Amino acid sequence: MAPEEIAEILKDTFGASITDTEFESAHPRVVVAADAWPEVAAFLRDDDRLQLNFLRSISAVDYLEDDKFAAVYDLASYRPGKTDSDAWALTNAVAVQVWTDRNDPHIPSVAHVWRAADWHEREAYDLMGVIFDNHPDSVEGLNGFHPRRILCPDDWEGHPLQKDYAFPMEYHGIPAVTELNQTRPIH
Amino acid sequence: MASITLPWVQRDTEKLSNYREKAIRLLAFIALAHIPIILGAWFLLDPLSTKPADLQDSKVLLVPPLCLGSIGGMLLFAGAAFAIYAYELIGRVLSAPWVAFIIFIGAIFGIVIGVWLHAEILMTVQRDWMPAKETSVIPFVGIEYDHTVQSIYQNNLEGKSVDFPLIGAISIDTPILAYLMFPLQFPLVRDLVAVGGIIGFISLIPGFGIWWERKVAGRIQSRMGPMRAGGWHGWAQSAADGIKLAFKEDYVPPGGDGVLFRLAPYITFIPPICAFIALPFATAWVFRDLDVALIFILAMLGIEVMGVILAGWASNNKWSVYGAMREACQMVSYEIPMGMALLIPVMTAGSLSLTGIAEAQSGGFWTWFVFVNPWCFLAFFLYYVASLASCKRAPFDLPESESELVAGFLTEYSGFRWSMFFFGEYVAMYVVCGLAAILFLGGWMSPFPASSAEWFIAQANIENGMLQTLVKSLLAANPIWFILKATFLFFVQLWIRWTLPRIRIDQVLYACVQVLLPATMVVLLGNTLWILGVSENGLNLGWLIAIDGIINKILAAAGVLTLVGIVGIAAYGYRNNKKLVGWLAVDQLPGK
Amino acid sequence: MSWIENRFEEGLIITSLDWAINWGRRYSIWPMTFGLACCAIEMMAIGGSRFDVDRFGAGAFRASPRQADLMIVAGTVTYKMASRVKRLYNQMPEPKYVMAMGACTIGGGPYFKNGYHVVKGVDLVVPVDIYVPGCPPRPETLLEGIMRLQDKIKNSSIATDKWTGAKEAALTA
Amino acid sequence: MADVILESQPDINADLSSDQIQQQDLQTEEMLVNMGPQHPATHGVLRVVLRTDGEMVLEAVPHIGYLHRCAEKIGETVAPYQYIPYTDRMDYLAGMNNNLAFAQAVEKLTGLESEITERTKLIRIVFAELNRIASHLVSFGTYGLDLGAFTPFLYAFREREYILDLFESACGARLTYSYITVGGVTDDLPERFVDITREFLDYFEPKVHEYNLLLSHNHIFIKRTANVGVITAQEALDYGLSGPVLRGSGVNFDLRKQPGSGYEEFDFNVPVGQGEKGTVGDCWDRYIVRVSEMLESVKIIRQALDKLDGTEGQETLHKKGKTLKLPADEIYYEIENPRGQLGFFVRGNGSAIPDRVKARGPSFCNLCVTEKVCEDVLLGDVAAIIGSIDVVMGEVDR
Amino acid sequence: MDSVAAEQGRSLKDHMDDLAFYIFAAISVASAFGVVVSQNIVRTALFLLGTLGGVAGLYFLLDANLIAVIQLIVYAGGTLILIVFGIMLTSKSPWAEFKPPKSQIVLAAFVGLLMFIGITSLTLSGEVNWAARATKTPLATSPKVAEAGEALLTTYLVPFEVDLTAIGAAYLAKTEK
Repeated sequence: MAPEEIAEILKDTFGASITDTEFESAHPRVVVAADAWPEVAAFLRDDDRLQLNFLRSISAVDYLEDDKFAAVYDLASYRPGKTDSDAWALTNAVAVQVWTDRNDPHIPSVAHVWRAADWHEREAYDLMGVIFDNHPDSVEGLNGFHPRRILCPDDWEGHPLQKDYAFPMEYHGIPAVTELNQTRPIH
Repeated sequence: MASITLPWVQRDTEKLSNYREKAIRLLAFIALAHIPIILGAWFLLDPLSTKPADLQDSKVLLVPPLCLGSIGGMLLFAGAAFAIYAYELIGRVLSAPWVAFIIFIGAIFGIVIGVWLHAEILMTVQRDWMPAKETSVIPFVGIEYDHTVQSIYQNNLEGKSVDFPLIGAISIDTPILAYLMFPLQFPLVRDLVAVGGIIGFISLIPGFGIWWERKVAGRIQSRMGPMRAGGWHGWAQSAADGIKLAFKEDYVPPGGDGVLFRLAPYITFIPPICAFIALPFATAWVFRDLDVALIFILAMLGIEVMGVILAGWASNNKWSVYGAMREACQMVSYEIPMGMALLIPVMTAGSLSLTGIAEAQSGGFWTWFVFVNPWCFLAFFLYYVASLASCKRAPFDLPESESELVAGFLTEYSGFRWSMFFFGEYVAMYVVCGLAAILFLGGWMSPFPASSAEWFIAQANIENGMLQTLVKSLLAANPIWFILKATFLFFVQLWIRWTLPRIRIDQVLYACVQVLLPATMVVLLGNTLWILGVSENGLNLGWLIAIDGIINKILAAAGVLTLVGIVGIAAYGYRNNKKLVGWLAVDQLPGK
Repeated sequence: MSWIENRFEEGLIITSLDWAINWGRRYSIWPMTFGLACCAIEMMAIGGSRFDVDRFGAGAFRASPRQADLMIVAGTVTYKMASRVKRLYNQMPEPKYVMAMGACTIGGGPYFKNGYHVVKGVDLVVPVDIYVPGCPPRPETLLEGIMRLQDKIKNSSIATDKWTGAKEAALTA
Repeated sequence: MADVILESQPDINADLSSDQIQQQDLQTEEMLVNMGPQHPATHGVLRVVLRTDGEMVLEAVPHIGYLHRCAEKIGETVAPYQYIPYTDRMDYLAGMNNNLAFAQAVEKLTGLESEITERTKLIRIVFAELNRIASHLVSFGTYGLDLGAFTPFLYAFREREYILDLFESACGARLTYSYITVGGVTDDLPERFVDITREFLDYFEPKVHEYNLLLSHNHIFIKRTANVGVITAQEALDYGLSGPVLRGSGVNFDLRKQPGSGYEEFDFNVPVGQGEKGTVGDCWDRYIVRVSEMLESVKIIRQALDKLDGTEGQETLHKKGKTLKLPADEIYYEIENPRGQLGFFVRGNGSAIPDRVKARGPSFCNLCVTEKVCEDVLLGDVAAIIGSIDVVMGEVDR
Repeated sequence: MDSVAAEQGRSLKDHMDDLAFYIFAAISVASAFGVVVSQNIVRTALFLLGTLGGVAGLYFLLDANLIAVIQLIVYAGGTLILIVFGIMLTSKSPWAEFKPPKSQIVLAAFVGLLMFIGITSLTLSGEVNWAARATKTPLATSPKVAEAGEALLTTYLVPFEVDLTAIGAAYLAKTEK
């Protein structure tokens, strides 16, 4: 079913928390408020009309100019064919966008809804800095719990994909050579 | 220790060349220095005089080293000088095609002929040498002997000659031979010569085995294997590996037990070599023909397990202790089925000594125990599988299991100690294959029945004694047959390793306890009943003897078929060797 | 240093011993499987049937560093991986050689400008003997690298002053 | 070498009370062991920390990030046609498929897709499928290596060399091609390319049956892989698995069969795991799905080559590819990579350089299931399970 | 021992035999002592291997090949490995050390000394005529394995059966793991 109908169903079940929709773009998406997102997610998966049982990816985007982060969830529903020999169908693919403020980015985690979200959220936190609350694999950080880093080393400062990120000059004694003419050290 | 990058250093050839000149001059000088010694010795000791007064026993200690040894030394140093002088030529000759192979086969035949000649001489020394009048005593040690140099020369050498088949008669009427043959009468000297033969053969096995394994692996994986390491087909690859490993850093893990860490390779390396004491290459060719040879070899393979445990424990690495326990458990548990499977040929032959068992299989290849009755046929395969596991080879090789986490008990070993483990493994493999060859494939018995030798001699009416013994050995019993069969089974072990994936540790133990052990017991029981039924003084059932004959024929035919099949497939593959599809090679691509 | 090096002055015996030891080491370099990224696939390709590296005696890819003497760093070395590279290098017994394979290993390669997590060249971590350029280098290039390493070993020596002199020269140059 | 984290050495001679000694003796020691980043079966730099009790692995925690090469940060600094070489190096076993995914995502975003000629589409499909065969050959080879069989690895690489020769004749590179760019294909096919490829396919098809004989139906191989690491269909969907790992669990889903994937006019069937040798979704099923997919790809390439003959002379590279302006919009587009669904999220901001590029690597998602599958398995099976999931670290860490 | 009379008749072989006997005896005694003294488990296992090997060597010297080989297989190959397995798998960890308290060491040393004095005084006192007792009964050939086999199955049948049943019982009692 088309993204518009999905938006209609969501609007009349959740009303205010579906803040706005965006269909003219090449990536039709529904914007959901951060705090209501886990219920919407559970509904999207369990409702028999939608059955969005496959989380394709979570992309965290940095809107520096209007000081916001956005987490874009791409969902799809895999339906088995009539008999088990013909192919499964990929129906009602939809994207959900969740906005958070840039200097205190908190989005509730949906790892309990789709197990796939676990690693995607850890990667979004690690590279972009979006903190997903009560994530199954979270670690006690400076200001409260946040998902454990997955790609960068655990003692890495800062979140690299933010637009205002300053590259580290050295790490554990290994110099970050950025200028071309820096000579190589002789051991 | 800070290790530095090896800077690019250019060797100055001029310094090298004058080193070479200095070496050649030095060696040539030493060679020339031998000449006065030779002249002096020949003049003073006068070894060629046949007057009885000159043939004293005391000269035995002087003549060989001074007269002959000095000539040998001169030739050696002159040869070394020539080798350094013409090293390019020698390099090119050695790396020419097939030269290395000829040298290798020459070495094998050389050892065999050498030991055969020694056995012939010993036979003559014991059998038909008349002893001197009274036994004399060696002054200090107080050991009597009854052949003096004089008696040897006068009784056996004076005026006699040996007629070689092709070269004709050669007279052996020189006292020097007496001096040389004098020590052969002592059993200790005979043992030393035998040990030299065995050590020569054992040192060939790992050297040849490792190179052959890499070539066989290459061939199976449609690639070449070592090619550069000594010219033709990389024949010197094992030598290169040996030299490199010998000069690696000698690392002993600090936490573990240094003494045991250094001791473990020897406990794994020495028992398989001791097993060669009792392993007969031919009827007279065994160091000690123990009547418990079979169990002695099994015992030696049993002690090896202790080395594995020590290696694992002493490496101060939790993982190697863990890996060592698994390997030790596997090797110990597979000894039981291996031992039981060996009992079956013992039962059919009725004697525990290996020579006895081989003698029982001398009537042509259909009398070999593998074809004698169905139970022995099964026992051969059970034994072979169990021996694979007890040498940690093929599907059971857990130590080198890279895909598992750590390289088992060998993790901390590097350099020469590590290669000691591998020497031990290859020697153990050959011992196990040798046992299989003797027990099931008739050891040194040729596939033709023993009677065929006399028949052939009668046909071609050969009179010359030496030629007759040669023909008799070729057609009846010859150590070369044993070496061929053992090497074929060694090849099968390599073949299995590079085709089958590895079994998990619980499947290894399941296979031993639940599958191999019951199967061996059943085969043991079956064989006893079968022999009881077939043998005359037993139940002597007519129908069973008939069935036995038929089955024997079928199994023999099956054996021949498999051999012909293997050779046929190899020939078919070689003749139209399915090369890579030529036109797909890069240089035929368009635009060229 | 292995137990025989740095003990003798250069001389007649040592040069002939050198020739023998270098011949042995040259024809039996055992690489350690240390594949990080795309260059690892080309490293596996030289182990394959077409560009068989076993022809040079270097075919036995050893898993544990204890039994290896050539570490082919094949792929991008990142900061998180740098400590492992250093540890594995230290675990290798002494006559050991390092071959930096591929542009990323030599100097950061395509990830030089914006690669915050990439070490710009593995010689910041371990001393490197042979640099094999390419992204990924063709198997023939890697075989050329191994042949150059064989030449380097051929000219090395176990006598003492050989290294100390050469090292000062390299530092001052 | 796996570096063993030695638990603090238990002080054996501490004077414990007798029942403590009793208790301490009985409970066998749990070891925390590192299947180190330098993984023997050259799966790249995946580190799995195993909590083992004797032979049983209680818990396996994969640690990744050892090959994180900041691909997404570089995406925000270069134009799309310059980013193609970086997509090559993500899944370095299937360079063509990566280029195809990113190129089609950008073409869809900028509307250039309608101007792609028929010949370019066919060339792209031929190269994508050839690369799928090459990638499956490597996974077949390394899986044999994981279980200790050395020879299949060599045979797989021998066949793969032909495919690399074909790629080399077309675009000059063996591994990182950058052949499929935004707006088409860098240059047209060499003259005799089509019939050489047909000859390769005729040579290759019987080889796959040879592999089945050598490894797939080998009793020891079956014993090591059947009923090991079973993933049910529901778990596979929940963990977001895709590709042969998903199809191995009995889910008959392949992006190439979905409408709008460009494979509509080719007929090929999608192999799905039926639990032939064990239960549905075990290691053997995932392995056999990959091997049979190779045969399907051969069918697709044959049909594509026949169609290709009719499209001589069409121009294969669109001029606007280099001077593209990305609209202030975003897109998420996926294609069927040999390892699963490779998706690209591209967001433009009006200029030529994209604002955000995110790659959804199939191996990244497939790997997160190891934690669940590797519970209470034997030590030897961990390598078998990770081998059957067929992970390429470049794509996991990006 | 009245060795003077036998001096002339001793050939090289007898000399070598004495030498071998002393070597093997020394190995056994030394490693037996090592087994008792050493505190490190695996070293005790190694010393045990030394003792058993020494004893097997002595059997070989006495031409009793069968017993020697059985000793090697059963003890050095079998029970020793079982002992090491037992040590490894039950103790807290392979690095366990035995540190017996001081009092036990003193008691053991005392008893050991007592025993030592008793035996040496007996041997040196001369009442026992070792020469007569040690007359090596000149066997025609070393006892053939076949005769040992027959003896086992004829005269000593009962103890042989008992062995087999014991092994069978052990096998059946194996816990089903």
